Amino acid sequence: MLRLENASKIYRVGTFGGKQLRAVSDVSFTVKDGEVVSLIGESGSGKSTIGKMILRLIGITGGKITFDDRDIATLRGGALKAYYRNVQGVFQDPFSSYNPIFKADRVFEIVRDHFFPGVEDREWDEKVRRSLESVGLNPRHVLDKYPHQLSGGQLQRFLIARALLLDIRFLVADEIISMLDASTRIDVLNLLADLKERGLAVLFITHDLSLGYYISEDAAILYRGCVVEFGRTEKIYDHPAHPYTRMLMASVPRLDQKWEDVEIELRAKQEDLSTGCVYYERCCDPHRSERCRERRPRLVEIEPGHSVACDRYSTDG
Amino acid sequence: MRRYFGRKLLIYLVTFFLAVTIDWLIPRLTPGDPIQNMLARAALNANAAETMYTYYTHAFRLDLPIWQQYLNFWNALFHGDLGISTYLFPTPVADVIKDAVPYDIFLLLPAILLSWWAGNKFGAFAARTKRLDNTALPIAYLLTATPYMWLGILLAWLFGIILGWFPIAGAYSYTMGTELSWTFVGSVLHHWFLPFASLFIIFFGGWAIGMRNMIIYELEADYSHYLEALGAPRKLIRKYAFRNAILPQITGLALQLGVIVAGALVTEVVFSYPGIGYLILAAIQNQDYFLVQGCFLFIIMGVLLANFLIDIAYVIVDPRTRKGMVGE
Amino acid sequence: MAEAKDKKKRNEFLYFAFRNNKLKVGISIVLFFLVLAAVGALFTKHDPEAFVGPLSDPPSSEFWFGTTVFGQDVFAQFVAGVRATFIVGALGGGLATLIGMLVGFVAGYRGGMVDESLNVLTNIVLVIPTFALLLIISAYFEVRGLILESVFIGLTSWPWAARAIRSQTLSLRSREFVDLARMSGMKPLRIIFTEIAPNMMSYLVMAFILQFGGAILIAATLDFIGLGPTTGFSLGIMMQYAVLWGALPLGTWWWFVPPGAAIAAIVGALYFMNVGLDELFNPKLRET
Amino acid sequence: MSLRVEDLTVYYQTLRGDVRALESTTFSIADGEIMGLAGESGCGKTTLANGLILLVPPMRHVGGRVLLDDRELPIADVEAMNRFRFKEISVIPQYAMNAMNPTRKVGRMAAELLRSRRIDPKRTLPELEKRLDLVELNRSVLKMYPIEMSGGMKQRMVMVLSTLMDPSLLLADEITSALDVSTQKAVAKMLVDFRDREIVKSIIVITHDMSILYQIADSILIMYAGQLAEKGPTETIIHSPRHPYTKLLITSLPKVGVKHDATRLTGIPGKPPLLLDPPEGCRFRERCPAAFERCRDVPPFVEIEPGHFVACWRETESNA
Repeated sequence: MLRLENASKIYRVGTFGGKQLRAVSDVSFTVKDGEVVSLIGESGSGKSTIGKMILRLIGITGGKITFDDRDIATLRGGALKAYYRNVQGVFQDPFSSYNPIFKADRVFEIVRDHFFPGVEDREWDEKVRRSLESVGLNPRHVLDKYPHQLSGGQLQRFLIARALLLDIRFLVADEIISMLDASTRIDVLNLLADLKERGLAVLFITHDLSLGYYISEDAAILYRGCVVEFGRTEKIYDHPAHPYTRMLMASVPRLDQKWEDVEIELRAKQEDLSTGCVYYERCCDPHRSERCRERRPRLVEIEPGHSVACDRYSTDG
Repeated sequence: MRRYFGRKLLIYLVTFFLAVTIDWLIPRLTPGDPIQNMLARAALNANAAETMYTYYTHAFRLDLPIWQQYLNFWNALFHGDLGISTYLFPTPVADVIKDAVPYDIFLLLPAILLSWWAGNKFGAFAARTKRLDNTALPIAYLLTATPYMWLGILLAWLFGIILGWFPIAGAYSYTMGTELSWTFVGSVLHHWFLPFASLFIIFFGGWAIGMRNMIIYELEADYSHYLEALGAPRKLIRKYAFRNAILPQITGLALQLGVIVAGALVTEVVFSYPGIGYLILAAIQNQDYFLVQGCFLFIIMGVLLANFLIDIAYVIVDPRTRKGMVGE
Repeated sequence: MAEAKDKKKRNEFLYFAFRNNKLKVGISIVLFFLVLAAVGALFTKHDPEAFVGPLSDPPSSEFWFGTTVFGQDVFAQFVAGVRATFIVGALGGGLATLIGMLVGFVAGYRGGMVDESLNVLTNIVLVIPTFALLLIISAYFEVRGLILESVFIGLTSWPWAARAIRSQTLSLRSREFVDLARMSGMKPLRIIFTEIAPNMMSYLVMAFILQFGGAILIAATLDFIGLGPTTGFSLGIMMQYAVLWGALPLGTWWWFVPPGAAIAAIVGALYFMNVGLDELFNPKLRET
Repeated sequence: MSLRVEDLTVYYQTLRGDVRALESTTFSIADGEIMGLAGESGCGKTTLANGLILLVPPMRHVGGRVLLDDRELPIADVEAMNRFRFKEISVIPQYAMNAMNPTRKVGRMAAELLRSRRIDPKRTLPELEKRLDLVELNRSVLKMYPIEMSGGMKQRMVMVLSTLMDPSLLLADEITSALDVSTQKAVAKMLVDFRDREIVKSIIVITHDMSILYQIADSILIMYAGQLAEKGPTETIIHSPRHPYTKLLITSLPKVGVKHDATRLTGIPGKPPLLLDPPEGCRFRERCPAAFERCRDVPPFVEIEPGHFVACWRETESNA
């Protein structure tokens, strides 16, 4: 359904675009129908940039993103609108996703004006009511309210209901629960899982490993714009291959076991590595060699459904 | 860092180029023909006017094609030749301006710098307590709202006419020539005070308001709360807040230059103080376009130069811009 | 219950508005002069130009503001002057704010090269001492009306508004609800005017108030040095005549004090309103 | 006994009346104890922290006392508290990333701060440099401006600054939330190291992230809507909590290894009450599955086992 082929994004930084910042470099992965893929990376890893590129909110500098084998960069006008009938996004800050001076359900009216001009009121209200209930919200409690009168969890589910109005096939969820309280987080996560049952594909972008594990079949670990590991979630969590993923697993605080004493290299600001492996500087793996500095390893499948980009496993080594 | 200044310099050069072009363009756009106006004033009989017209057109080289005139204008500019003033006939425009500029600098520099210093100190002081904020601040707002010339007139009337402490016209008393003696300097200062005071008071209000808003913003900043949490005395917190609040006031100084020029022009007219303002008005009243162009150019160069100096000062004083550019 | 909640938000705004005395003082002064400008003509007994009274007569019951050195009724001139001031303020300030909005919205929303070039333009007009420019332009125009003066002022004083609006648009553009609107297939222009602009009402009002006050000051200064409208009266022209015809040595203060005081009061009140609105819209400066 | 808080009550003054952010809280911390202070956003944990060190308007001290090493802290008197701030009680603020003056070199700011507290910076320089080594910060950092430092470096610098005077109690407010995972672990371990080296006697770690507390906290205090719900040793709170809210909170946290289709976790229905006019008695009443009419009165914060306190009628009744 959705495929990224060596997608890259380079930002012009500094006055008159002097320096270049490589936010995303040569990212490739696919999301099949009804599948949840989690994109896990720390702040600054470029995960939100990938989300925005898929949603056509920002341009793409290199590579291609295709939806049903059509390059989304070429979509204009009507074709772009049709694309948005199939692909929608929900963002991190629920309170910033609503225009504060209008009521919350204005987001439905905008969808109606642009996608369902012909529908009469009665049929539309019924459609809205059904999609609200499908996200576990009681229409009477949430309609005709200002955004500040609803909780974060309600607002996020409100946006998912908006996406469902368009019967979308693919949802980009960019850190949608990181600003919610622990108790309401789970409802939104369960909702995403239920929608997956009903055939909705989701790209779940997060920095929290445990959330990724909870709902996604496949996971992509992102570090400074590159996918360092990709594959079935259980496989990656049970035996992480890439040194960065291993360090993540060891460092993330868990509720069931104490931290192992894995040594961590605390680096000052790293400069931009355009060639070679991005994790070279912080890599404590004994296998690290000069070759890691020159050549950027490609994703290699080390076992069915589990591939990693590290020189240790590269076949032509 | 180099790129930052390069970009700034580029903007100033483009601005200068545009301003000069506008300055050259305006007389040509206006209805009527400058030579015609000039001759009409001279009230000559018909044929004398005819010959004079061809002579002057040729003298001012207005018979050449437009772009030719434009190029001549530029290379004349580079030779410092701003043409001849018709109002003060044979003296070239450049010399006329050269006489007026010292008075301008003597009036403006102290007025701006002193008011900037005093206004910022007062603004910081006013932000200290609610009571002060509600009494001192309205006064500052009223000051900035006061038209320059009105304050000038009031001061002239109060101190000049009623109390008679200060003269209200000219830069020094007519009885003496311009030689370097104590009495002359005394007289200059005596004449200088009222125009200086009226400019100082109004600028002062502007800086005070700017500082009050900025310092409240800095006192609310995270680093102020952190110092409070570590028990630092109010004095240190206020010192840091003032130091950070004064930085935007530096760029504020640059942005206000345009307005400051306006104030100076008018105040000079009220006190007939022989600076560029008084000169440009006289030139306009006598339709001496070359002098007007000369004055305008001079004002532009002054403002651009000041802006550039202030930009340099800002980068030196504020580490964030310096480090910011190098760091990321 | 929902309806009550919604009304509560709106009158909460009014509730604070009326407690903010800076705003109350500002509005009342401006209204006073506005009424004077609109209705004042009924109270004036004489035509501002006519020579009706004794020369340089101090204020009396007959001539509330006394007479000029030619025997004209100062109060009649004053009323005409205040009206001219409001016209220049509204037109000049309005035009400047409109251009500022246009430049600010386009630069803020489009970004990239468009933003860069508009920014350079704004900086240029900001750096050029526009007052000197106005001097020259008005000098070359023989016949000058109030409208022409307002247009000139509007054309040269828009950068302040443009800068404020651009920075506000930039911050609003990165908000997620704009992305959401884009994903609903909304056209950029419609996004600016239905999503971004309504959020900036407070900014637009404040920008207009500052431009209004600025236009009045510039106009009065221009009029004072004789480059204002060649027909009709304005407070600046009154002061020019007063100084020109020796009001100072003659001591006829009533000829030059009221016009200047009116300008200071109106512009001061406008700035006051602006501070009040600023406190209303961003609680950090709130008085409590 | 390092810290003793008795019936502390702090409200926020707003234009619409008082927000009752902290309601009569009583607890104590022993020397050398790292207590985690956890709860959802708006539960009052930051109000409690600020109440101890910087109780300034719009916060208002309504009642209760605070004793540090058996001396009462004048928390309501902003001036008198200065004597204790930085020397006896200190804080690593939530906004540590921009807590340092942007236009001052870090070393110079530290010197001016010390001098303003009548401490000779030269005498403390060797100790300061020793502490920089502890947090793996190069000494050249003192000549840097904050803008030149990464997030992790700034966090560790503020940590060193705040603990320079070996305060008895350190409040660490959300020190890990803005960091990425690896720096987070390093900073958390350094905090424990500071306690082990007796640089600080006891620490309150304020966070919403329970898994961090499981790693470094000796005990955890759970708060809900301005009231204390439960306090106890970390193992008990995480694995055998007694208060209904703590139970639901712990079970709603996804752990690595828990898959959706295997075990479906449940959230807590409803949302926390507005504290402008909070419900009577136990404020979790409306969302609590075990609520009954006794919950209308405020449940006392009772020690049901040594070191394990709970504020819930169900637990104290069955236990009595």
